[in-house]
Amino acid sequence: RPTMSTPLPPSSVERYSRQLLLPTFGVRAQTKLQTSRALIVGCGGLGSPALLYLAGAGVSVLGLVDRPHDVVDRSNLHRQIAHADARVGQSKVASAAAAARALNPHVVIETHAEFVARNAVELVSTYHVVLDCTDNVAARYLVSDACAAAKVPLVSGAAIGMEGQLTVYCAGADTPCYRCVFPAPPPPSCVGSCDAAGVLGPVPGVIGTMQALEALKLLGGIEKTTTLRRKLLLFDAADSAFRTVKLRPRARECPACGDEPSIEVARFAYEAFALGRDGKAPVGGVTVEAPAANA
Amino acid sequence: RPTMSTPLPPSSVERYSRQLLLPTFGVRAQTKLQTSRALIVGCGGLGSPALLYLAGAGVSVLGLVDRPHDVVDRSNLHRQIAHADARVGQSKVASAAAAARALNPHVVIETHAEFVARNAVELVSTYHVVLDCTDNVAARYLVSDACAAAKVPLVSGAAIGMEGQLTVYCAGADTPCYRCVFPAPPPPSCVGSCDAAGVLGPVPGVIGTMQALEALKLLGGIEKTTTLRRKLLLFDAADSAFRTVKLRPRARECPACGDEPSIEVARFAYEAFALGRDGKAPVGGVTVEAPAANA
Amino acid sequence: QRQTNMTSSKTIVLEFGGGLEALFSDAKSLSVTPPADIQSLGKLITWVRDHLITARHDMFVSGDALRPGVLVLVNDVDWELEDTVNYRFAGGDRIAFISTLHGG
Amino acid sequence: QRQTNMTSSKTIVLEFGGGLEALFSDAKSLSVTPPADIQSLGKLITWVRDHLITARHDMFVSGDALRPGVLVLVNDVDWELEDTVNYRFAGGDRIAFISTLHGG
Ligand SMILES: [Zn+2]
Ligand SMILES: [Zn+2]
Repeated sequence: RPTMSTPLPPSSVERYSRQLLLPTFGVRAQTKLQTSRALIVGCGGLGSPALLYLAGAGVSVLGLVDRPHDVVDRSNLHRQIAHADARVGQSKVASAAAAARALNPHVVIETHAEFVARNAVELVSTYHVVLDCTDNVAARYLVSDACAAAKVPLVSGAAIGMEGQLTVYCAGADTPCYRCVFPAPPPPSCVGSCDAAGVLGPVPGVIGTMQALEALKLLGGIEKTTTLRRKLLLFDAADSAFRTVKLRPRARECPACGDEPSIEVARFAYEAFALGRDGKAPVGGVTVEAPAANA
Repeated sequence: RPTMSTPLPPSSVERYSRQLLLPTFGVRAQTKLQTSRALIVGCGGLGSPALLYLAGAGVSVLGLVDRPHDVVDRSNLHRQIAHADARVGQSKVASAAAAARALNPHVVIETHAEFVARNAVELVSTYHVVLDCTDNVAARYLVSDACAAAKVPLVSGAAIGMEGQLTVYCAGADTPCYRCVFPAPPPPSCVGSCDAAGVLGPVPGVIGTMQALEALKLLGGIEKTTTLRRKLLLFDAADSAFRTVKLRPRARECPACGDEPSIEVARFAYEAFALGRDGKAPVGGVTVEAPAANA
Repeated sequence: QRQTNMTSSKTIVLEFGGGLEALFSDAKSLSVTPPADIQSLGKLITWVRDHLITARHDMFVSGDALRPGVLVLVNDVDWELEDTVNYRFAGGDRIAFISTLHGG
Repeated sequence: QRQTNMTSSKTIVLEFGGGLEALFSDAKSLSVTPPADIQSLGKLITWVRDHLITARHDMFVSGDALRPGVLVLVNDVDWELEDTVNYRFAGGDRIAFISTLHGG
């Protein structure tokens, strides 16, 4: 049990006692959590478990954002466990906020109306960690570019069908960003989505829960642990098999996180870029906005 | 999209569409789920995600049981994400049932008052799969013995601190039971609990979610997948590392699942056995009951 | 097990993930022995395109190059750390092609 | 890498999990070279008890035997499939001792 000299209020000692008892975590990490801000981009299959475990663990502020005007659909519920049948048709961010508050009313929930090129850097700059729980190519480049620009660690998860992937970007001088590893987007014909290809619920469940774990390690600064920096976790749910592979370091010439970055996030055309066009030269000078996505 | 010849009602087609679209799962597995019964023993850190994902996926009947009169405690909430701050002090099984119903009102929830030696075999016999989400040695032997006697597959998860373990017992002639692998219980001085040693929320989160995945594979009978029969998954959350090891086959001389089983579950003294005594010869002829546990 | 003769053909294991296994009859792993003149990953990619894939070549390559969004791993290490297309594989190597996922 | 000389001392990797690492200064893995007369897993267990553990011996053994609730793995395979205490280890073997967990 923590001593009386802990700065944690008595209500926190009871609520977080099983983390405080854990030698790896303890009072030191819990105290850091109590002033930590985490942003979850996408409140769907990945975001649902991620937001519940981060709220439960007691981050100070939990930011939530999804596509503007996106609502809970009945077909979400098999995997988006933070939502509820009674909230079908309601705003997805509002539903996610309700779930987080119901688990832990002491966490401050900040909901944001949109996560687009125009506000992305400013938005992520106020957080200590960002979780990419989105579901499309444009959003993934946008979230990564914003984190690269603001130098905020990014826990990036993805899942579809029976497979999941997880890594940590932008966490230190040698850690790559999404663009370091994938400089060019895939042809649109090669991109699947959960809505089109299907997904089994526990697949994003495992990855989203692991995203919360990585975020807690980053925020708590806990010793004797390592995060998935420069490592990519591959999850094959068909065989319940996991594999960790080693990733390249940050590219000094990367246009987003390199030594002389050339991408101006607010002016980059993410949707055009995801369709194979030049994101730096939007047609007619109009910037196409990339919507954050839910999965 | 499934054809109109599917036996699934239209409401199911919408709700489960992302599983129906998944080639690995599809209408065939969903149809099997619609008549499947799953029992979760322990509605705590492992049981919470397990029950949410099984309810979301659309099992026909979800059985829930925990210690008699166990209630939701505030210190549960950092990891037991099916519960809620407003339900602190309420029956844990009732709270779990409310969470499952809120996600999917079409699942029939059966709550049971107790899971003890006297009723264990009868109880598990009515289900197609059992999830061991308990938190103590006596309960783990009881759940396994009951599944061995009733020949019901058992998805067994465990988590403490920064570590988790997962395997599938009693699923086929060569698959061991818990007692095949661990014939004798550990000395009580060597047994940790989450209440004493602490645990980080996502650790049981990952294992409980994986338990739902294994149960869905077993219930759906889906092809091109394998379950963790005779394989033990080891999860090291400190390094976000997973490892799968190979387990022994069923022991023909096992007193629980062997060719000539000698354990009569209803008369076995599980708590005495867990303390190092002879479970077949209870002191004074009185059988000590093993409570199911929540973690 | 690793063969050191640089001019003979070598047996290696190809691994596929992120949906690319669909191009190989859902095989997540294939043991193959390319002809002796295929020694580098660059040549291996065109050999796989020409000899192992029967449809949807666009899922694997853009012309002679790997399509964007596919990560190549040499024995579980990003090929960027192994000289990419110039890496000369050895017998027993596991070469993985993993498509990045975007869903969630 | 596996040594075949059956009488020389061999370097092996010991791995610990499920809480047993606490007995070894929180080391999850240790490279060790037991003396040449330690060749079987049975003898290895008593050697580990006598030479590597300084406290809480009861967490590892009951007398000369491993305590109940510890799974032994030889290169990720249950030692029941490898003749348990009689298994003669080879250089490079990974021998894991994993305590079963009960929490949840
Ligand atoms: Zn970069
Ligand atoms: Zn048995």
